[in-house]
Amino acid sequence: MKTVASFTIGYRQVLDQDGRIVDALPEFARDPAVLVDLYQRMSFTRVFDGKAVALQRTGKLGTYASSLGHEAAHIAIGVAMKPEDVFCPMYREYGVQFVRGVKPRHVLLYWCGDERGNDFTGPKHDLPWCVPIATQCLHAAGAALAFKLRHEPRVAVSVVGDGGSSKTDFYAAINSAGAYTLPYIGVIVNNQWAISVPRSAQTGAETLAQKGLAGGLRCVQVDGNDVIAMLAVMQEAIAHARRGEGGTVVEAVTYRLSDHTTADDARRYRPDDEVKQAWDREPLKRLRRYLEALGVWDEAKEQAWKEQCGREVDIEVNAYLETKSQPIESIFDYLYAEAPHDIAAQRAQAIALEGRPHG
Amino acid sequence: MKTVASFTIGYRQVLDQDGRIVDALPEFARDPAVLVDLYQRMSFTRVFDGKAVALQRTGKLGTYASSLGHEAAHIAIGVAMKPEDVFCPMYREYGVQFVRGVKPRHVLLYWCGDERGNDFTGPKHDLPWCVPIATQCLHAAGAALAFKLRHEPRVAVSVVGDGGSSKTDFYAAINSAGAYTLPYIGVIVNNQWAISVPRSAQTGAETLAQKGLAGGLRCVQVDGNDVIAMLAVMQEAIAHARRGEGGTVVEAVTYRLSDHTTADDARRYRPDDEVKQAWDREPLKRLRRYLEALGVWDEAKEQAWKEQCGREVDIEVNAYLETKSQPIESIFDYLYAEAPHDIAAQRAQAIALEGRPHG
Amino acid sequence: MAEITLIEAVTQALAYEIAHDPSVVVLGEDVGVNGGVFRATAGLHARFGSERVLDTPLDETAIAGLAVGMAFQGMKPVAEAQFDGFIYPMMDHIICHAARMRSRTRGRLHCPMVLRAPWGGGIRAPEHHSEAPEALFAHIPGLRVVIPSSPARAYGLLLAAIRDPDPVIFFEPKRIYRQYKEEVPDDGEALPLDVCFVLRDGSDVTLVTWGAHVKETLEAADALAKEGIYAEVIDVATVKPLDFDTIHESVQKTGRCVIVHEAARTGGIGAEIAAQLAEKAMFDLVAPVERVTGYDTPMPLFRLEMKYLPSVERILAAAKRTLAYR
Amino acid sequence: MAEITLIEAVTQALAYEIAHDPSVVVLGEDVGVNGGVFRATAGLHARFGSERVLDTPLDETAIAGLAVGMAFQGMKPVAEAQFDGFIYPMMDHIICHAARMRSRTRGRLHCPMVLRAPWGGGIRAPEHHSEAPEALFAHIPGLRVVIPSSPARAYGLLLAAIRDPDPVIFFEPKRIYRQYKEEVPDDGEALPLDVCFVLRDGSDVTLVTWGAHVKETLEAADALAKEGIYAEVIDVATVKPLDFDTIHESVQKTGRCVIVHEAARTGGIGAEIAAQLAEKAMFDLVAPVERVTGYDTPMPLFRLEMKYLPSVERILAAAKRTLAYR
Ligand SMILES: Cc1ncc(C[n+]2csc(CCOP(=O)(O)OP(=O)(O)O)c2C)c(N)n1
Ligand SMILES: Cc1ncc(C[n+]2csc(CCOP(=O)(O)OP(=O)(O)O)c2C)c(N)n1
Ligand SMILES: [Mg+2]
Ligand SMILES: [Mg+2]
Repeated sequence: MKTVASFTIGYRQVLDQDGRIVDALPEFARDPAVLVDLYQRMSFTRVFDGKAVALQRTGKLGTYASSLGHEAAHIAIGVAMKPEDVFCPMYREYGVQFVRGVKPRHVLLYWCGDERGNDFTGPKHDLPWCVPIATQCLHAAGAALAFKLRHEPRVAVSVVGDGGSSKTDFYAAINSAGAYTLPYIGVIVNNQWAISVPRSAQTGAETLAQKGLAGGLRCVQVDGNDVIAMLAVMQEAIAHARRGEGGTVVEAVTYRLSDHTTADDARRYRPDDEVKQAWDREPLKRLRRYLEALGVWDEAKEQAWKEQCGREVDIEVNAYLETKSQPIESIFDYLYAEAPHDIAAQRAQAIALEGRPHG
Repeated sequence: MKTVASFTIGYRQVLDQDGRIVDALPEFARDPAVLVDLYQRMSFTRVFDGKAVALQRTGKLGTYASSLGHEAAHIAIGVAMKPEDVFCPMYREYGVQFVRGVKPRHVLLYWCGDERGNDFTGPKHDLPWCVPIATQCLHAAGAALAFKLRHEPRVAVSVVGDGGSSKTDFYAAINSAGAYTLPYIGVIVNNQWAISVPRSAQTGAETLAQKGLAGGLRCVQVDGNDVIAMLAVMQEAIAHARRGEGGTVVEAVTYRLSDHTTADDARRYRPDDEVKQAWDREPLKRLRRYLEALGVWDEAKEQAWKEQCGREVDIEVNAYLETKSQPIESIFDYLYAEAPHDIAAQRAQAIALEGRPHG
Repeated sequence: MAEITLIEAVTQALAYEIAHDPSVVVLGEDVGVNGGVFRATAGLHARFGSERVLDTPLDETAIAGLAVGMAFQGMKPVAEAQFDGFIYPMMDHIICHAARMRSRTRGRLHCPMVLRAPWGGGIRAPEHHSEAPEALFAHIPGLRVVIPSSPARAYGLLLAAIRDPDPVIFFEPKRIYRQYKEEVPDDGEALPLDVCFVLRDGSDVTLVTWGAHVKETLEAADALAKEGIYAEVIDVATVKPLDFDTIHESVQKTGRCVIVHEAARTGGIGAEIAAQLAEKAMFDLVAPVERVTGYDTPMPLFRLEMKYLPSVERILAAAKRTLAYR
Repeated sequence: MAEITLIEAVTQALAYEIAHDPSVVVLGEDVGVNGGVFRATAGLHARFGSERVLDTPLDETAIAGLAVGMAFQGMKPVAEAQFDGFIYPMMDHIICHAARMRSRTRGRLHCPMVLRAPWGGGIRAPEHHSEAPEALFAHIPGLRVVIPSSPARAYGLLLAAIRDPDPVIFFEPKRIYRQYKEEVPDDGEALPLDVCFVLRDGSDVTLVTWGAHVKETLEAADALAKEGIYAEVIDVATVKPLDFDTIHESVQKTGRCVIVHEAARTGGIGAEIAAQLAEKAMFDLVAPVERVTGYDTPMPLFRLEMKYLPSVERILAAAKRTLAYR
């Protein structure tokens, strides 16, 4: 039998779980300041995350999806992208978004059930959080198609989970990106679980990266807990896309260290041991070790930075807590550019029910 | 960068376009009687097809989708399957269906807009023709899941086109088959065109077979005009599935020698030259050459067989033409096992409008 | 016999039917070891194993298509959409195949599947977790659409849905999953899939609703009773096929009808009920029909959701408007 | 100025808008070189090239999702579903994203897309090529749903749909794609997206319809006129938002209303119109509302389709039933 096509899937790791460099350092990583910046961003995200979970536990926030353990993947995506690129998140990529200028208060507003969270600071063209799993991948591909048709040197990046990589929309995005050679990067943040369903139950594929082959895309698997490898992979994928050479599927292998959301109890389905081992591979510790070995980080800096993060997060939390609920008419006021007659009467009725004069 | 997975896609051809054996003959193909049978079935399908197109042209049939050029792929699928397996067609696999016992009259009834065409002879568990492209792939996967759960040694086979292989449902079937290790064979009959859209515009993938990699399935590309290779590939895929080892994506490379349907005019979008060249590769001629070289077929046999086919098809056409339209109440009578009260009144009204007493 | 909640009644019905009919299989995201995000399938995986209770990959298209395929081959899949808002990718398989296969093949094949989904708002859940899409399915010939409003009706109607040889969409009002308990004997007794339930007799106005809003509607009826106005309260339960006769009988008595539902007003099930009143009960009505519904906007995020959902106050106001006519 | 058919008016509107607005892009299966399976995009690819007129891979989910993505980024995609029956896989992106993006982001992003599809039965086409799913979209807040019934209205309404900054579902009645020609100046003049068109004045009964059935409805009005009965005929045209005022005004005059549509009766747009009559026009009506619709079955294969679709005879009979009331 003749062979008509052959493929390999590579795996990228630079900084191993013990903080050792195991592959060639990318250019950017030679500058310790860059690495410290990456570390600080990851750390900020984690501080924020802890605070958000605490708010939920004390009844001050609705259901919240933690990003614990995903910091390296998220920060690398954010740092690799330009402001004019478009980011299409799922629901836990706060790290990416903080890099892009989204404020924590907006994350909190969203999870307290307020649409204004989606009207966030940061690139106005970025998509808001997307609850229907993987649909954002096609929107990213559509954005990429718009860039291509308008000859703009921009790229679109979407994130899905291991679970989301099973969804038809993700495949459709891959198919579209391949068919039109789009500047689209489909990142799979494989944290091993989709709520209670393990990675092994999602697919028979050896890697999730290889799904890109179905559309003729570049495919890379990367240690998603290694911010250096992750950033290198993202930079290469984005450069490739920006040159007009097409899309990439990136599988970032990581682990969800938290429950799925604050409404979930992972102990029902997930072995404690697995979680314990995953903590050995988590992204911050290894980078901190490496930075300490380089002599650019230490316990004092760590403490100072964490305190600074805490203060910044507190400011955001306060801004969030002070944000009053929207008036009921807001549900009508942004539905269409111009409200059709049929909702005008309903709007008036809704206001009247509050005993307020309507206008 | 470490390699974590590697794949090759093989291409299978045994009988080349000039009727030469270019690879090891599979066991079954050593018996000329088997090959003559395959040839005769292909030939019958073609005779039927010509007749159906003629019926449409003379106003005796609705829009019809020709199977011209697909005979090898179709007959091989039909012959490889057992009656208890489930076949999930798109809309032009008459060859498969004739092998399985579907009568031409039912094909004609369907294309003249009569649901009774779907209540065909042949395996009662086979699916009817499926117009919403690729949805049948998931039904096949669902059937395969039923077989697996019931521990039945049966397989489910679906067919999609090159166009259909872009559709999310096809990817979903691959994903499901891989995740559950299902006895599912997803055949892509790649005839190079999806109405006016060429294969090259559907995807950036080098082969359509490799789409199976997205779900961890076996993948094979085969000369779909070579009934010997095609049957070998189908037999292997089915045996693999029946052993409980999982599914296969088969890409059968062939060519649509006709318009898309009788409602289409391919001259608007397809170069004449391409079609001319495709005729050199069509499936019957090469097998006839080989059979003639073996001394088991000749012009006299050809004539006799064609006449026999013509007579058989005429009987079917007559049976079809004599089938009167269904009464209007048939649209109500098979909607539910037991008609709910809300449609009973409508049924009576519909009958009354015809001036018939209703019952 | 223990008292159980609505969601426990769902679990009880599923367990009963899995135990009694070998062709019943439950499938969906997280329905296995995890027992469902609401615990609707709690314990089923442990009791019946992974050949009867299947976690699926995360793809609603696949869940629907696989269920259809299994159903054609003689199984009775009970598929779950994890939330109402994730049911839309399933519509193609439901509309084009589940609903039509019997008719398309003149009875050769049929599709005995159930599609379950938690339904409706009011639990402070994230976006897309609080929708009421029943009207989209009720428009589709070949389907049945059921929304129970009590533990006993959840049990009896779900049994009926699974046993029905045709596809049934089964929406579970999640706001009242755990609202109260009642005794629900695990006797395998199904309820009919084509009748409305009259929950309260009355002579002055007919209040028609289904799902979680049965609660607010009964409360409105209580409040009216205090004023000496007697409302008849009807739980539609099976929104397709619609048992209009029961509604009609009531309106013949009361001359007034208020329809209450969570979904957006335009094109909701309330429209169909009001339309049938306009066709068949014009001369029975003394007052215009009233609809108290969700607004014609998407369900807002949860800070505003209770202002979106019909309140007792809105139901009362509508009832009183009808009572202004004599 | 040449006279053109409805489908030529569609092409003319597309060409006008592609030429005048650089953000307009047409995409769909076979819309490019082939010019569409009905020729709606004939000549556009040759004239505007493959950056304005894009063939897509064969996947409706992708077409919808790509269009949504393009629209968020400031383009105006005009996507095509090749037939009405293939629109269901698009619903998820339309419902969950296109219809909500403006509201979800409090105006930060919006979705100026059009989804076109040939619509309705009566052309002896294969299965799934003859459906009328407008009610499924009309129930969705945030959408507009338009169905023109003449060349001039097709041109003006399609221009309006493309220019509208929000998502519009644009159904083209394929049965009358080439029914007749009329002069349609290519002047770029759009029609309003929120009004019904009164096609014929009358005082005795109001006939309300849209799409291809405007023909049968006008014929019924002709037949009635021969008997001295004057029917007012209203083409709803934009089924969402529904211009109920125009219908109401007419019913205030005639006291009778017959609604005609192809789609299955239960939960069709006819239900919403009848419901609003029951709410707002109870005391204007002298006769019960009548709906003349497709039956509550799937559209049958084409041998029976003309018996499924409302006929002049059925419309007449319904009108006469209303006239029996004084
Ligand atoms: C279409 C759809 N189906 C189901 C859900 C419910 N749901 C929310 S998150 C989730 C699991 C997602 O897992 P994965 O994609 O791996 O992402 P992770 O949460 O692990 O980051 C599910 C099933 C949803 N949001 N959307
Ligand atoms: C979901 C869906 N979209 C569109 C169509 C219209 N359509 C019918 S056949 C066809 C092309 C199919 O091409 P391919 O899959 O290559 O199969 P072929 O006809 O070439 O055998 C299209 C677009 C359809 N039937 N279903
Ligand atoms: Mg995950
Ligand atoms: Mg093809």
